[in-house]
Amino acid sequence: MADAPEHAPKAAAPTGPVEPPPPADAAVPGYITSLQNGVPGSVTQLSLYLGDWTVIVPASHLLQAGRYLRDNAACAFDYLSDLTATDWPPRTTEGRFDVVYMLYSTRHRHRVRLKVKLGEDQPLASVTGLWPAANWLEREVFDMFGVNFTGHPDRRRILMPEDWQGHPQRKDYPLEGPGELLMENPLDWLKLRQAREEADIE
Amino acid sequence: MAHAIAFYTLAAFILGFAILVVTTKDTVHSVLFLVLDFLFVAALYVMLNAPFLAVIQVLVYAGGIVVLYLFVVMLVNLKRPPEAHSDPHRMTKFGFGLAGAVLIELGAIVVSGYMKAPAVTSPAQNLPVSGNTEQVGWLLYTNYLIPFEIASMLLLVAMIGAIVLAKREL
Amino acid sequence: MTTNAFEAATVHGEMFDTNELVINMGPQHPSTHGVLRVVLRLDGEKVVDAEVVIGYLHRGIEKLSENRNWTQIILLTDRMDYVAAATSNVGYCETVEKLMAIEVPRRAKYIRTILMELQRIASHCLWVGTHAMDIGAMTVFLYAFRERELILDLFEEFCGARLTYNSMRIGGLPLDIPPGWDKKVLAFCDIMDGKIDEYETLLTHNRIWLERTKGVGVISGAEATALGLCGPALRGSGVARDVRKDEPYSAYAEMDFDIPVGVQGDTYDRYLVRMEEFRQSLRIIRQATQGIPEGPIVGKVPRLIKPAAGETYHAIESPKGELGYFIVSDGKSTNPYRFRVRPPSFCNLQALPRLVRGHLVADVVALIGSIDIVLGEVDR
Amino acid sequence: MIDTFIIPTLKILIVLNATLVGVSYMTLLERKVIAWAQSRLGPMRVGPQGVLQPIADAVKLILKEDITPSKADKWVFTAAPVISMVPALIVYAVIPFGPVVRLFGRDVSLYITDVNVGLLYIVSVASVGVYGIILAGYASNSKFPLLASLRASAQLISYEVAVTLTLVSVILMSGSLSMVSIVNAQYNAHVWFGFVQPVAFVIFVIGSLAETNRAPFDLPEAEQELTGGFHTEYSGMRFALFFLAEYANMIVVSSVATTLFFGGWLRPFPNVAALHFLDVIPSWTWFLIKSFVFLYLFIWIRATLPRYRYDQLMRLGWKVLIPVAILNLVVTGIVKVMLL
Repeated sequence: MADAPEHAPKAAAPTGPVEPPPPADAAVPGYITSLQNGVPGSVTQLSLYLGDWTVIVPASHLLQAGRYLRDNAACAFDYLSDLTATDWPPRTTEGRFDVVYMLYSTRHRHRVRLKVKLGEDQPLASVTGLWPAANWLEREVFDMFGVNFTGHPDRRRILMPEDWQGHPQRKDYPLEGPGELLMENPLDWLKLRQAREEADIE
Repeated sequence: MAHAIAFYTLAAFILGFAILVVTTKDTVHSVLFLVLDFLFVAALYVMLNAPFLAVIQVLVYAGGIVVLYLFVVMLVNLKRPPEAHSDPHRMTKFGFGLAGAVLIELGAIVVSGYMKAPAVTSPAQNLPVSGNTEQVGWLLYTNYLIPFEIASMLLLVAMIGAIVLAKREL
Repeated sequence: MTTNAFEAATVHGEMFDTNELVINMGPQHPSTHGVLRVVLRLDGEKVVDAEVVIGYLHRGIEKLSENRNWTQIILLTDRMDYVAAATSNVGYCETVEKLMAIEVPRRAKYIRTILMELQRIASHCLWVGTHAMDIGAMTVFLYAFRERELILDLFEEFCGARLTYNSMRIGGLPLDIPPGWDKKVLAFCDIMDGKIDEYETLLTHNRIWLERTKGVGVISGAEATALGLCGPALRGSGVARDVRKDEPYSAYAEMDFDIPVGVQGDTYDRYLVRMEEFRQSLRIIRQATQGIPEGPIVGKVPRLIKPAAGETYHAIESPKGELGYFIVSDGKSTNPYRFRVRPPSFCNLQALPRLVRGHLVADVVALIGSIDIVLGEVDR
Repeated sequence: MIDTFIIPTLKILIVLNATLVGVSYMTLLERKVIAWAQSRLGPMRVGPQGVLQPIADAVKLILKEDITPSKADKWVFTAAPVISMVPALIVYAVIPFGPVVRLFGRDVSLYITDVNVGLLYIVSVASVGVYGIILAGYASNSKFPLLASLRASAQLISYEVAVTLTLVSVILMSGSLSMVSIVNAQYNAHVWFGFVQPVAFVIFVIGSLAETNRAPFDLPEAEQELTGGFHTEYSGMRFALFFLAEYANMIVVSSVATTLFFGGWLRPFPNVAALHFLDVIPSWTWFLIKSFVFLYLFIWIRATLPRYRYDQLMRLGWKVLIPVAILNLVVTGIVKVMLL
């Protein structure tokens, strides 16, 4: 799918989200400075937009950073409220995916967003060991984007059928129709559909 | 006359179902024929003026015990291929021999019964109570008290044994 | 939708296996609340393991939304949690408002609050009805639907629709409330007060109800948090997490209400929490209705809605739990670049296998009822 | 000839037909009563107030296609509904709707027969009815029905013990197993046994709810858990037979409760001469009124209570009802011996 540039969005495709750095006078919350000190090298970039703090973490440091954020008393991010991904196909240098972790602390009632930039075939450590809530969320990201989570206990498709081809929420996946198979070989797709219908009848 | 016809009809049914019980392939069907068999035996008891026994036959055997049989039969794996059922150690000759012995014994009982004087008077006739149920009760708690108690002890032991076997972690 | 589950059901499911019986509950089953499939592995009637299979109602709302303009998406959010559509509307609109830094007039905020709380009551009505029905008390179901009908009437009067309202606009509301509507809302609150007691009479102290719900599906607060449970399911375990209090939105900052929490974290506590939420919702509605300020109902919204490039996550408390929207705008096109919903039902449903393990088949339906899912939202 | 053949045949026909009509109207009554409890109307379309609804239902069910699943055990699958229906009907043979009355210059008893083991007959025939449910579950070759039939058989056998033990305490009071004698014993004792045996009565009611698979013990057909239970795979008239059997059993249980605990056909205070004017109402009407009260109670309970869970049901049966029933029996025996 990555090698199907003719289906990629036409209008000058954006190459990534805007991640405005915090203004110089913004006070960096304690949990971020604590993370910077506790896990060196875990924060490659900081961003503050509309009051949301985003910490960009290298894929290699994700588990360490996650564990620190969960266990450190000042951070105590015990609740993974969401885990999702964004696809930026034209972005080649940093990898096309942003995997985003919305963390929340039920004790301190603060939020932070972790972001990992990831190439298409690059594996990413699963955080199910830290937050069991990630189990289905990672499955969904795998299903929709094809992000390869390593160490996931049950890495299967979740919303799409098991035999589905492709990952629907990638930007180069067509909005309608059965996906890249129809685009490339319509006859193959018809045969496949016929075979499925026959299997259903039986 | 009518009595005899009824008896032989019932007897034919009982024997027929009994044969079906042992010849049917499907175990559940065979248990069902057993139930039918019990029902006809109950009918036979009614003919013999023993309604209490008939009702108990239905209640205990047809309604209680065979339900448990059915339970077991339904739960064990019946969908095995027929080869799995054949037992290489089956002692066919011994089985036939045993059956023959039982047959001879039964025949001997029948023959000796004919040799003797006509049946002894039924003990029920000398009882202080009337009514089928009352007579059964009276006999059970007077003449047959000890066998009755032994039987109930035996059942109690069996029940405790079953509980112990089923609930190991008790 | 997985081969694992499928194989489990066919290959493993030898019918007369004395050790394990694999049962396929759903996707057509009267009490899975939609097209949910649960593959249960039973030892007798005891659940050894359960696998939840979802995706039967997947319509790709996230993908669709990335190809619709910002206003059209409101209509799609109706179709997620279709028993609480107004809440989904508000969540989306507020996220976009946050992205565009639009100030919503107070009047609109108050009316939104009223609508959301009415919606919470409607959703909880549906929940108490189906939950009780799953446990066999069918009368509660009809009582609860009777009151839900009153709420739907109020909604119909407000926006003309009864289920999928499309009742919000970015920056405010499409319509002002009809004259006299607030009186009717207050009258409804008075009716509802007595009806909640009626449900409680039938259930709360019923011995069978207690036996069926107490100690069933116990989950500790820490574990529930880790598993990502949200809403009443999390509060039932004693974690006082409510977005309305923790990260106030709409007019909740100005309202006075309590967050009920459970102690044991069992089905009964989750039940009690929701029953108390009925009353708290009524309290909020009363305050908001009596205090609706005068003023416009729409803020300053540009004619072409096109937020500047950027991304944000905004969560609200839907009747099911934390409903979050993560929206990325590229600042160039008239549709969102990435539209992500954090569906509370999805995250709650994830805990089902953990909750049912070791319980009986009958408890499975009780537990599905107790986490209160809507499949439209799980599958999107 | 008339006494030995025609009159019994007529009685059988009347009772059978009355039962079947009663059963079908029982369904309407249940729908109406539950509807009222739930503040709705119930069936209203067929006939005034929906009184013709049972007939419409019957027509619908008869015309419906009878589906036999391809992997079902066909013979057993077909026989199962019949097996559950027949015992429910033949029990009526010993139920006394009234005493011997003078009708058209002839002494006619308002019961089909009075066997001296009547009560045991009812219990034993009812115990055969279990087969219908077990076999339906087995023959469907489907998992939910199988689970349901296992539940059903365990439930019926367990509660039968408790119910039978309560019957024994009544037998101790009456000194007879015949249904007619039990009613007469209540007349002679000047009191309905329900008032001397309240414990037995309560256990009987609970046990009979369980034996007829009624709420809160309707586990074998718990729609919310087992998608309809043992009759999941049944359709059309075969399904209707199960349905009718359940209602016929309810009527049987109510009749038995009336006979054993509430004086059968006797009017209230049968020995009080001052209430003699009540005799204007015929005896069988008293019987029907009393039975109706029980049926109403059954429906009322269904509209009110949630369902028990399987293990709780078993615990209630074995750990509460049976010990209490045995205790009650022992106390009854002791009191009876002391007083005599």
